[in-house]
Amino acid sequence: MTAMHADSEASRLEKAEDLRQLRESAEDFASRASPLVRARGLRGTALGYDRAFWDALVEQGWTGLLAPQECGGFAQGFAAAAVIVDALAMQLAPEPFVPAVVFAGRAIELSGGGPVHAELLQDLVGGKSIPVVAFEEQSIATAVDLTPRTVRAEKFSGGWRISGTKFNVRAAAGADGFVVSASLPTGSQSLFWVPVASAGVAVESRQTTDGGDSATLALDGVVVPDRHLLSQGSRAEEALTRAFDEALVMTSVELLAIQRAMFAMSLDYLRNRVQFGRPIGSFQTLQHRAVDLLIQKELTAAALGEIVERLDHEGAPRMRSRDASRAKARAAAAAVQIAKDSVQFHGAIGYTDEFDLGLYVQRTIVLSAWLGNAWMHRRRFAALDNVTEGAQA
Amino acid sequence: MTAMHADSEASRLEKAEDLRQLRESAEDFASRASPLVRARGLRGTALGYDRAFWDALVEQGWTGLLAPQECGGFAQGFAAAAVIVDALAMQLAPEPFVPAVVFAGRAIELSGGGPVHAELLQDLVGGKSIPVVAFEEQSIATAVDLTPRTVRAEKFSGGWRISGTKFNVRAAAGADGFVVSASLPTGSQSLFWVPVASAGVAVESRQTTDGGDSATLALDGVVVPDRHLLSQGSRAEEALTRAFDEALVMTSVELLAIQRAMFAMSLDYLRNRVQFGRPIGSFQTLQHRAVDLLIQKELTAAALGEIVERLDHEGAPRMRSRDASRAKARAAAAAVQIAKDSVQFHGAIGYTDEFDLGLYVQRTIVLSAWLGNAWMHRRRFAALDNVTEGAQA
Amino acid sequence: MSQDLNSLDDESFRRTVRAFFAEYYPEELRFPKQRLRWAEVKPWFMALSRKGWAAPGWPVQYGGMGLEPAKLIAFIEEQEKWGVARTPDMGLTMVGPLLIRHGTEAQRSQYLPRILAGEHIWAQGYSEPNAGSDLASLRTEAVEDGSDFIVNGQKTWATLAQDATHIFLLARTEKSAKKQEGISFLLVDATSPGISVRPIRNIAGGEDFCEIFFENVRVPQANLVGERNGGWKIAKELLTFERIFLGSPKQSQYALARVREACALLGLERDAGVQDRLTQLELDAADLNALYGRFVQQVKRGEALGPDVSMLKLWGTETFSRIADLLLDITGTAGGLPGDIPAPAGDSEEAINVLTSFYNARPATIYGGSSEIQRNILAGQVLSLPN
Amino acid sequence: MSQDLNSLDDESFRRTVRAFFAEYYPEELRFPKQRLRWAEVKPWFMALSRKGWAAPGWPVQYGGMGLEPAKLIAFIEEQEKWGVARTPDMGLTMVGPLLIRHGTEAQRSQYLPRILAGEHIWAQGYSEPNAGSDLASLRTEAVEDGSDFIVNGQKTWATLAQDATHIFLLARTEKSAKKQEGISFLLVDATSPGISVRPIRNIAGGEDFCEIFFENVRVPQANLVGERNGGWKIAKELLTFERIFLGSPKQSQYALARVREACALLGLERDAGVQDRLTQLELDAADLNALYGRFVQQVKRGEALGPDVSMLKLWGTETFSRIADLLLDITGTAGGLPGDIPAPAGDSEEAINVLTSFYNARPATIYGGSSEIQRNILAGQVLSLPN
Repeated sequence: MTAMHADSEASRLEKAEDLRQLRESAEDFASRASPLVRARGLRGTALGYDRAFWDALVEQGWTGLLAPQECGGFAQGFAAAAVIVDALAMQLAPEPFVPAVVFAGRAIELSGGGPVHAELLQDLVGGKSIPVVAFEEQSIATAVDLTPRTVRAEKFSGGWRISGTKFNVRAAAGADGFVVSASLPTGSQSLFWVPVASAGVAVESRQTTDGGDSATLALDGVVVPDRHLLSQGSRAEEALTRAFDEALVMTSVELLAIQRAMFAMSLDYLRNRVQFGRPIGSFQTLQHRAVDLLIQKELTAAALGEIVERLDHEGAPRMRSRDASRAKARAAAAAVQIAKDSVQFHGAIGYTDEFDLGLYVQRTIVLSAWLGNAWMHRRRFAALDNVTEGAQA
Repeated sequence: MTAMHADSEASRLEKAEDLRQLRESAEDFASRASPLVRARGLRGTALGYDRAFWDALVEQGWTGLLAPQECGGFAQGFAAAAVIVDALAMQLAPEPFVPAVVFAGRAIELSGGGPVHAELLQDLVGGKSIPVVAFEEQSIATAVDLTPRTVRAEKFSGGWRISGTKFNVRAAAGADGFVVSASLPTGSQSLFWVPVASAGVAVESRQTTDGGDSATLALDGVVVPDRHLLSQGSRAEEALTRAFDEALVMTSVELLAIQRAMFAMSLDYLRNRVQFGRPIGSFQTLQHRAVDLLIQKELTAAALGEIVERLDHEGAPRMRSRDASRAKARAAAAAVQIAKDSVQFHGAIGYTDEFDLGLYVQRTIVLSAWLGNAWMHRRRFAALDNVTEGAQA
Repeated sequence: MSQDLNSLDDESFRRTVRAFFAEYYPEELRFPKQRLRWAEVKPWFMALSRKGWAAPGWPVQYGGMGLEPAKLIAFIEEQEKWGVARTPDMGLTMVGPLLIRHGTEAQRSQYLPRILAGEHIWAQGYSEPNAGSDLASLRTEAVEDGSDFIVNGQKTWATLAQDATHIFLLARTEKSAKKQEGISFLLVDATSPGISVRPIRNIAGGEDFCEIFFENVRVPQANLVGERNGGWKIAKELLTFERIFLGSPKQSQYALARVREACALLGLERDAGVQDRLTQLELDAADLNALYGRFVQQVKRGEALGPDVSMLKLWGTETFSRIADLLLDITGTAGGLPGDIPAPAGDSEEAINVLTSFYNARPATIYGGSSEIQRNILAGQVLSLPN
Repeated sequence: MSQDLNSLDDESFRRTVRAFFAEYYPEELRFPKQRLRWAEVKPWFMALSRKGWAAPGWPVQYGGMGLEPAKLIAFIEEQEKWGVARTPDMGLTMVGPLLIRHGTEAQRSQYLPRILAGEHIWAQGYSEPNAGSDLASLRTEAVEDGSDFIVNGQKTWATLAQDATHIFLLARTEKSAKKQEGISFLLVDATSPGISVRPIRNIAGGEDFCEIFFENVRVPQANLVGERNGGWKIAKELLTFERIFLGSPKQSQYALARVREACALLGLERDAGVQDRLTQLELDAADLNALYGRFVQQVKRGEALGPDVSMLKLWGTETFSRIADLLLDITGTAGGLPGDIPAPAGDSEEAINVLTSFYNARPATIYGGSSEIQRNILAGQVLSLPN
């Protein structure tokens, strides 16, 4: 027992050292390769991001961070993924790391170990394909709901025929295909792989407030071969839910990085901006407001500290979902609060587009709403608490 | 038209001058006859107040301020009543002016003009009797509900027999009788006069946090004569609702007076208490907090300004109820906020019983809960808003 | 004709006003979601101008409608009910009343008719990059040169200055004086050589505010309003007046209507969690309206507004901000999308706009004196708390 | 025996502890609604003492259980689950660790065993009527007289000092020095002539705090802890340590449990308005717990706590205060009644206590450094914002 304890302590220290090195190289890469001016310039472009930069991420091996080794990945887990997500978010890199590598990649991986899954993961790891998940069925959802209802798939001799509309598909404009949740005639649910080039697929993009892309995906009798059925029944449900929860936690990590960036800019401004002959950071009300933001940021960090760690361990799905909703609830609300107060601290200049704070504010707005906002996730957290038996939503 | 306008302007000015004089004499009387030490001394006594002081109010004519002239009253309306309520509240006079003169008195008056009503009002005006209303049927009510259900009255040859339990009857210990709401076998509702000395009446008092009295009133087959049926059906419902709403507004006036007193004490302390070599009121966070309290107080005053004025005019009952709930919602929430922050401003001493601030805090707690707290009245306000037709709750 | 309007009873007056709106106000501009530019709203302003209704609050002798206070309020209320857009109104609400009070006869006859005719559009030149909350530390200077001033400096945060023909500004005319004491109030033709206006793109993607650069701009000394070096007093008077304007419950009431619409479209009308918050905000706006009414009465009685009017601006803008927060919450997954978002599950054409309110709430608590400045004013000048 | 406990696996350890509670802890004292007095809780303390479990965190060499951190936390958790009351613990949590770190060998052997035996009950003498937030401005003075100090002054805000046999206090031993530099830390026998203790009735009707008057009280110089005039450093160390204690999520978790019970009794379990607020508070407490865990880890690793621990006290007490507000709201018309209120419509014996939490929340944000002081500390010492 004591020996084991020492061993696990040693391996823990080793792991921590690995993560420290990864963090160092990730931050170095991100700040060098992705200065804020890059993020600024990509706003409102066709994809909203840069495929060449994605290739550089592939080069770094980061697209394979989560995928299993047999698919060319490194299976490093979420503690490592969080390091990359954090470094990229700090620089506002707009590439869809969480939508593709975490959400779509994990949905595929958790769906099964067949040849098509392996192929899709290899393509993701190798940069040949960027997949995203299409699961929302309301233009505006006010409650978290992962169950497909209006998008339906039907079996026919040539494979499956899928029809219906998905909403709020982030980073759809540059996606090579979609992991689509659909209901089956049996009433159970399923996940399909739908290449963007399939006949009947229409992607109607619109710009998000951070200059990124969010699309409505119309599927009009889209035909896919049998092997594109990635999973069905409880396996599909579990894969989607788990990948969703993992994406929630990683999005929360992004939001924490953005909180840090905005808070650091604010502290800097408070220390240096002079009004009435004094730095404005010497005014007690601004000091105390900054303290309240500090606490929100540290609560986010503390919560994510335990939640990211638990993500790498098998646990009860309900607890994982609770953890994930708790993470998003705090990270999103704290980020919005920090965004608003940072603009207030800065005054007029904080509201101008040319000042970089706005880039973080815009990303905050997008990420806090994506996959459900703080209000929705507080309710999901509470609903999961109240489920004592039976199926969960 | 122009002449009329000038006339009504003149009468308005005259009325304002009358009110000014009333205010002056009321404040003079209250501060002389009811110093805070009196309120302090009466806490936890059997009645929670002083019947001799009540007689002094009778002497002043204030118990007759609302009652019609044929009952010995002066029918001065609520603008005048508010002046008295305000002056007494400022000194924390614990006598049940609002429970008896406003709530019970108006419930009786609005119930009808029969001989028993006149007699009861004469007794109230003349100080012979202090009536209070017993209408709540839950030990803890979380929604405003004026409909009697569990207290029932049945007709028999000797009159009416009433059974059931009423809760949270404020100032019951010193009351000479109760205006009791009861449901009739027909399903409609009624108001009865139940003298405290009636057989089967049991008053179980407990002390409120301000040292006053709140009782559970158990009615065990209490027999009253026919003439004690003050009203029934829609008249009873309307009388209770209107008197309740008027009591709500007058309680809000009390809460505003208490807000003013606590705020004045706090400003005084902020200006004079020295810590770190400066008056604590020079610290910007305390200044800004004081400003936020100022705004709450002024919102209460502005809202009451228009609501008290409307109370003296006939209007749609639903609008009056909305007004009343709006008044209580603001007045109670603002008072609780001012109470809490005043204690915080004062630090340790603000939490001690020997410092007078606590007396105001305790009264705040009692009045903010009486007849329903801010949360309940926000909901009542919203519910009344949503009723577009049909009966109201 | 304005005399006639004042003699109408309330309902007839409102009917008259509504009839005019119905005839002349462009249907497609009703209830606009964003502030309109001059080009969009000019035809409507010209209709008002031709009717003699451009300046409802100005005295008749200066070409206004001379409406008595109750009528003026009814006029404004009817505008709001009809969803009439705000026109560029700095000339009407600020410069006009200012010149009527402090201007010379020559200034009045030069400027007032042209404001009414829609020829002059005014912008405000107060804030500077280094003089935001600490406005009196401004550095734009006006140096005497013969019968002119030569103005150099930079203004910012000037609402819709890209549409302006004229600018009223604060400039330093005496460098050695205490900072509030060396400031003068000037009227400047925006087409003067040396002026350049640059719209500032904001984080919502709009361009409501501008920077204005002054490089050796000649301004006749005749364009000085009030005393030389006496501009701070005039500016403060305008700012106080602006605060009742910025503290109007209108913005909150409008945003509450948007929340109620969203609740209906999203099936949240019976959601107690949402409704509890909404009701709280409705009461916040209702009580703001009552407080606003007290200050309006004060103006009606001809009393000067005191520093306590800052309460209005504070509570008004912070209430608006909380409403915007609620709207952002209840529109859930659509929160990242600017513009109109189609309502869910709908054959309906209904749409919800989420972010306009959220973004508008940001400058609301900054300009016209930030919330912090308002609280300082109230703490010092109203509560007399020590320094 | 403590060694044995440390070697148990977690579940066996917890079972052992629970068994002891079940046997010795008085049933009627489980989950007390108010802080208990010494007389009420003494029998239980003596049972702990006899078992050798009085001081779970102290090293074995001083009579403690010497529990390793994980076990110590399990011990505390089991106490909380069982509803074990807090004993007067200033001696155990403050004086003991202080003497182990800064005391002389003589002080340790004189005081530590008696704390463990329940003979000495300690009270804190820090605050004074004119030295609240500005603690260092304290005036109680200790003047040298032979081998004694003569102490004169007044302390206030001393928790349950009416039960104390001893007082640790801060007194000024050097008047001419800068205010923080002339303060010493003294141990005082509460039965010394010249000491009088007066309980202060509070607005909740309780008497949890006392004033202590010192009139020419003789205190041996041997009772000085640490350096003469070096008391401020020791006090600050204790205050920092106290903040992790005062920032424990326990108080909030306990209050949340009361809210949940009230919701069940009042039929509010499906009321979205109430549940939205409750969930927010539950998450506030959950994330507080995570933050608390980080500081506990720091203590476990033997690292000194920095000023950032003030975050815990701030967030903990303010979260508790918001929970108390919610409880006051949802208990509606019963809000004015102290003590237990029978649940409505009940044959059940269930009751709801509303006001205890509300009143307890008041001093929580005042003592141990008010919320304002904590924010000042964080702004200055953690964020390095300018003065």
